[in-house]
Amino acid sequence: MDVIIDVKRHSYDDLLVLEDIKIQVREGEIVAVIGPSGCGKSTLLGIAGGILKPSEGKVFLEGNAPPDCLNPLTFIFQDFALLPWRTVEQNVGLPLEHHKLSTSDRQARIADALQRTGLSDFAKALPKQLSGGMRQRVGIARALVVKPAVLLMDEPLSALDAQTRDLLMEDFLDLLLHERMAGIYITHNFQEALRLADRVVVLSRRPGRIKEVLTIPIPQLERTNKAALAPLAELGDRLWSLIRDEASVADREVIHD
Amino acid sequence: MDVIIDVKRHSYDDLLVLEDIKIQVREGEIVAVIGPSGCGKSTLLGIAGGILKPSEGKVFLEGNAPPDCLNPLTFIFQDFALLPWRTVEQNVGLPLEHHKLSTSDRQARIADALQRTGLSDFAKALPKQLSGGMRQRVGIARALVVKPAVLLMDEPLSALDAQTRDLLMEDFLDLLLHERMAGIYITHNFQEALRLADRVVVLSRRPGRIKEVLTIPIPQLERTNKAALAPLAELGDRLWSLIRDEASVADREVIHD
Amino acid sequence: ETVKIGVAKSTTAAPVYVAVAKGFFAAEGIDPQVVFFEAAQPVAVAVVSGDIDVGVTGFTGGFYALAGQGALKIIGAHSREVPGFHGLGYFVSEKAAAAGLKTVKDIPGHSVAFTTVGSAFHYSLALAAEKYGFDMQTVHLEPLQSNPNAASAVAGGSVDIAMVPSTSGLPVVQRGQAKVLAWVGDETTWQLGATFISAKTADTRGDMVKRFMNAYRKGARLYHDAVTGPDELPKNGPQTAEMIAIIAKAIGQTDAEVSTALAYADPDERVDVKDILHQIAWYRAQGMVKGEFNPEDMIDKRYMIPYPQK
Amino acid sequence: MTEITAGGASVRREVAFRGGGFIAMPKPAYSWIAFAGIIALWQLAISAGWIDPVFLPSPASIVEALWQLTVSGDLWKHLSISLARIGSGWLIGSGLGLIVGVSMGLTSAGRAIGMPLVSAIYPVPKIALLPLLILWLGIGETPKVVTIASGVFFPTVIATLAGVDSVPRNLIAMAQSFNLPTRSIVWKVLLPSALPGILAGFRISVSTALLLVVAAEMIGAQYGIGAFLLTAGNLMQSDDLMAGVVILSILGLGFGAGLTALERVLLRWR
Amino acid sequence: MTEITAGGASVRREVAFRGGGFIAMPKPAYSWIAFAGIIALWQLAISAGWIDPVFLPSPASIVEALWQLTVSGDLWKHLSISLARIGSGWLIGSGLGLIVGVSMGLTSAGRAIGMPLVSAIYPVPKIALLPLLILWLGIGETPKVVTIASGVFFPTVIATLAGVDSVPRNLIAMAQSFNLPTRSIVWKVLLPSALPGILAGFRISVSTALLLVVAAEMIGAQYGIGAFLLTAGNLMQSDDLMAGVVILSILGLGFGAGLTALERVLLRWR
Ligand SMILES: Nc1ncnc2c1ncn2[C@@H]1O[C@H](COP(=O)(O)OP(=O)(O)OP(=O)(O)O)[C@@H](O)[C@H]1O
Ligand SMILES: Nc1ncnc2c1ncn2[C@@H]1O[C@H](COP(=O)(O)OP(=O)(O)OP(=O)(O)O)[C@@H](O)[C@H]1O
Ligand SMILES: [Mg+2]
Ligand SMILES: [Mg+2]
Repeated sequence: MDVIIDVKRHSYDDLLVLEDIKIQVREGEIVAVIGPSGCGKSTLLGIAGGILKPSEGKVFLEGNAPPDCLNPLTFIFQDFALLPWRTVEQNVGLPLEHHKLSTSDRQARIADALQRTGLSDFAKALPKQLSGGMRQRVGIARALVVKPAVLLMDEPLSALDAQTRDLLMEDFLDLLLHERMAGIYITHNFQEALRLADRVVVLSRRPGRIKEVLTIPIPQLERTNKAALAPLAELGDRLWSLIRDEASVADREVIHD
Repeated sequence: MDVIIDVKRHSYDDLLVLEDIKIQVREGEIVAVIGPSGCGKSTLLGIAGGILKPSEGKVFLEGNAPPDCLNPLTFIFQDFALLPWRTVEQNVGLPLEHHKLSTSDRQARIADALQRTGLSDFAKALPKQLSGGMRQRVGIARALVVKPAVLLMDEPLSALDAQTRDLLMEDFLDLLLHERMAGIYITHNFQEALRLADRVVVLSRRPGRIKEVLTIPIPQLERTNKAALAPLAELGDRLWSLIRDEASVADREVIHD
Repeated sequence: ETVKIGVAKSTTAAPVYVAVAKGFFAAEGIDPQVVFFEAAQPVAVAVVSGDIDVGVTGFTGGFYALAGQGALKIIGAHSREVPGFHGLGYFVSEKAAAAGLKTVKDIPGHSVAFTTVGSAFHYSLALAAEKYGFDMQTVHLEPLQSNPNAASAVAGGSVDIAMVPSTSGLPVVQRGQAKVLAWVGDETTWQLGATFISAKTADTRGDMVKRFMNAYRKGARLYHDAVTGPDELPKNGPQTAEMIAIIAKAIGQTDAEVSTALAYADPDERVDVKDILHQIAWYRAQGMVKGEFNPEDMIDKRYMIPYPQK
Repeated sequence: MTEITAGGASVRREVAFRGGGFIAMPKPAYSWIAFAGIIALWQLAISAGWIDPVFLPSPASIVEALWQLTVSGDLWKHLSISLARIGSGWLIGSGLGLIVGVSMGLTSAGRAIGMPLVSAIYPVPKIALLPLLILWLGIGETPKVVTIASGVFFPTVIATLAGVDSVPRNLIAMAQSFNLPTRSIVWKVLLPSALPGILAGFRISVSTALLLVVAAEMIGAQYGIGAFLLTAGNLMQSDDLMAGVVILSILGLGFGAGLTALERVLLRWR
Repeated sequence: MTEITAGGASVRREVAFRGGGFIAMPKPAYSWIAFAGIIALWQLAISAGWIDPVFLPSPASIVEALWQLTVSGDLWKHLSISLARIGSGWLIGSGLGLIVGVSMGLTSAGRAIGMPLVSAIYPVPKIALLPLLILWLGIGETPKVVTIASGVFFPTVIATLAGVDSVPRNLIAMAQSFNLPTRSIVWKVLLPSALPGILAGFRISVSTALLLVVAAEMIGAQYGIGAFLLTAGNLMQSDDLMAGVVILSILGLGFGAGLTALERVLLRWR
């Protein structure tokens, strides 16, 4: 299933945040969106997922969702968005509760999601007992349990420390490549973009517009090879030069109130 | 001025956190400390700075502080630790207020610190009006204003987004290399360690012990050269292999209460 | 037929207790339920709200305010302050007594504590002012909302005089913290309160009211004759002890406490219309009762017996 | 969305909006309309005879009572006296509460000793103790001010303590790492940081002070809003009674608005 | 440290400790000692004749009064009646407060209409309204329960509203992104998330209920702790009065401990 984003304009009150954003993500493709702080990346993803209404524009889904898909457009959140009073398995089960499923089907889905995120041993733990990395695994399991067609990821690794980030990124890639989902991956980090994405959309600073779209021609699984280091480093330099100035201006903006 | 850390043991109640840590940092040298979450890095730095009492062990300073040094051991904090009700310049001036200084000396110090961190235009701004990167600059300016002999940095960049981190790291390095201070730099991120440090101390998971000390033989200013890429990548692989397993075990610990 | 009778918890409603104890109400086919209140004011309110059928308490500003709106009808008397009966008293602090405050005439310039503005004490003091010709403005009134507060104030010496019932004042005197200055009944005679019903009861339950008053007057007569001599002064007769025992049981105090605080009751519960008009005039003059109404309208002549005017 | 999940031919469907809600936007017009509606209904109910004015005075008669009170000059007399009592009681209670609260927050011993006492004394109803209070303090201004101050003291202690507890530890460690003297840490870090909590406590203590003015003026007061209310109650002048209630409400709203303004100034940095 | 900053020959100096403090450790022993000390001093002051027992009854006589109350069986009678009133008043007030608070938190109109009314009515002192309350509701159990319920209602509304407001927006967006129906969002996300705030509000409302039992039992009550206190006050039996106060204090501490236990169970996840 493909997702087609066509946002002409979005503003909060008087603040214009997004302008002329057209992105189509095909089934099996991962598109990273990168841009300076406050340029409207989260806003864009919210619009894509139908939880924000764009001032002007539309989002379409095209094609067929997997047969057992319960929630085609599914989010993974930066701050995990777990319910702290529910155990891991209750959190993962939340999106199933309002669907008519047999108990065994429900349990099978939960068990499968936990197993694929390496959480099987932690089913009864509460979020507060887990490290950040494990909490985000719960967030991922909760997304997988509904068998999504499109995965919307808002800086899913940025709240984690560097080591956990490195550890989780590989697992993440593995999951993404195994499901034939469309994925939109918001990030600040061009290393993550280079590791995961098929295409990278670079946004300008606010109001966010598409500044450039970079295609990464190397398959993800080959990117750790020695041979890929040089071209990836070059792409990285190019990305960094695209965002560096925008980022440093955005960083130095004073918020008046 | 050198700092000599000699912690035999430190525990919180029954929880043993550090064991047998001996580190000497010489004037002008930057030592990075890397280790998995919860291994006791912050605890170690607190002990080094005299704001935590080790269960067993001592910290020494050796040599002479700069003549105008007001606070030899000075921290830069992960969460910036700014007073939100004070403007940038008032925050930077805080450590001077209980010292007998002439008004002009005080103002000169503040102006100098702001200028060196690129904050001169933001003297009257409140912390809430600044981005994370700018806030950490205030934290750095506040440290510089007392002309420290030893700079203790607890993951100073880890609360920032990836782009700001990249932007600030270069400025940081510039500052560190210009002052002949001793620096201890706690981090999770081996890329940061490789960029900044003369030596990298790798701690095991809790209870933290010194697992290995790596010396980086390339001068900091030459590390961005093409020629340095290969040896640095090798050091990086080595570092990652040293911490990878410890980190993933630490990540999967369930906190019981 | 159940009739709820609201009274303030004191000796002044003695005829009610006697009529209950002696079965006079039962004889009239009435099942009496006495409901005790901490103060007189809420009784009037509860009669208006219909929770209480008959109220037997002292007058208050609030009573007249409700009666003035036509909500209450007076059908009989309540206790009177008369010479010899020690209901309400003037209690003087040791300090003020030592400084020469000896009689009611000396009150001007002194502070007087009592429950509330517009209370029986307030009115009594106004009568004393009329009698002795002093100006109420020269008296420092200290409304303290409750009798124990007023008694506390005189005990601690923070006011010169407390006007409280003997039940609140005498314990302070016994502890040596105050002296009796005078009794209201000895100084100024007046009708302290009334038996009253709501306007609705007066119009719709006339038969019950008549039967109630019959029984109630029997109780009053018995009580009056037991504790009052032919000179209308207190006496200790053969039936006095029995009356004291009935009252003590009803209000949960000891016989000794009750015996010092026996109140006067008119044998026929006759209503002193002239006195009531005088009271209303005073309340009006003070601005405590507002609105236009004919005071005569608050007395239901169908049920009451007027007090002979001298 | 269901059509899509159901599968079928390759179709293009617009994504439906599923967010929004769960956030209350300020709608001041609603407030005014609601207020006006309630008052109009109330007046109507009495004018039409559905409610007996003995039971509930009409808005018109309450306004009339307020007007009388204003033109006769009594309003000002009552108000000024009560405000003086509320003001001094509140200042004393808050001042002591702040000092005690900070001391309890700073020292283990202070907290260990203070906390159980505060918990034990806080729920004691003030009106029940009035006779004793009169015995101790007489009937002058002192017991009135003490009544209000004691009501204000406890919430202030609790709010201050909570405020001090919520001071981020890292700010204190920062100050210590720069060798700030303890006194400076208290004044420059602890108190400003606890200020939002303390101001939140003031909201409670100001309401408490208003509530207690009635209890305080039970003690031998001729003038004051509380005394006025009590007298109106004693005389069953329900229009005056409601007028007094309205005055207290307005005072409460006014103090609340004042605190909001104060917060806006003092907590601009948030 | 100063020696080092002063410069001079190359010396080795130990770094001095400059952290610590500013954190209160639980010291239960101090609490007990303080309590015992205060009571001992109080008893001494009276035994030695420094304080007249009329002004302040001695701890011994208060204990004696409590004992009398217990053996005579009156304690239980008063307590059970008051607890029934507090319990039903609290349940009604909290129940309505929760419903109103959640509705106000969920809808803009609800908040716009409710908030000014709540702010206006909250600071009205209940005792001042007793005469009207009797007029409206008579003198049975109803006005007593209503007095307590109305005192409980307002803090509950405010705490619930604050709790609902503090629900993280991201949790609601998460639930919406999984198409959870609104009812589920309220029950599964909003209410559990607001629970800590609601429980904190219960602390206030329970104290309020205890305070108001005295006001409530001013309305023609023969039995109950409040009525007992009032009678003791009327008769100037200060030992009984203080015994009643002690009972209220103990009730307050007991309810507080109960809530703490409840929080420990319900908020284990924090
Ligand atoms: N609900 C809102 N109301 C008003 N302004 C908003 C709202 N949400 C976001 N904004 C503003 O819109 C702009 C874009 O916000 P958004 O969160 O989409 O940026 P972002 O690119 O995700 O930033 P970041 O990299 O910091 O996550 C910012 O300036 C933000 O302050
Ligand atoms: N004040 C304290 N009381 C009790 N335990 C503590 C305290 N501070 C830290 N700990 C525990 O000591 C261990 C080490 O903590 P520390 O903060 O030094 O680790 P760290 O290496 O800095 O971790 P991170 O990488 O997450 O910052 C952790 O398990 C932590 O839970
Ligand atoms: Mg974002
Ligand atoms: Mg740390």
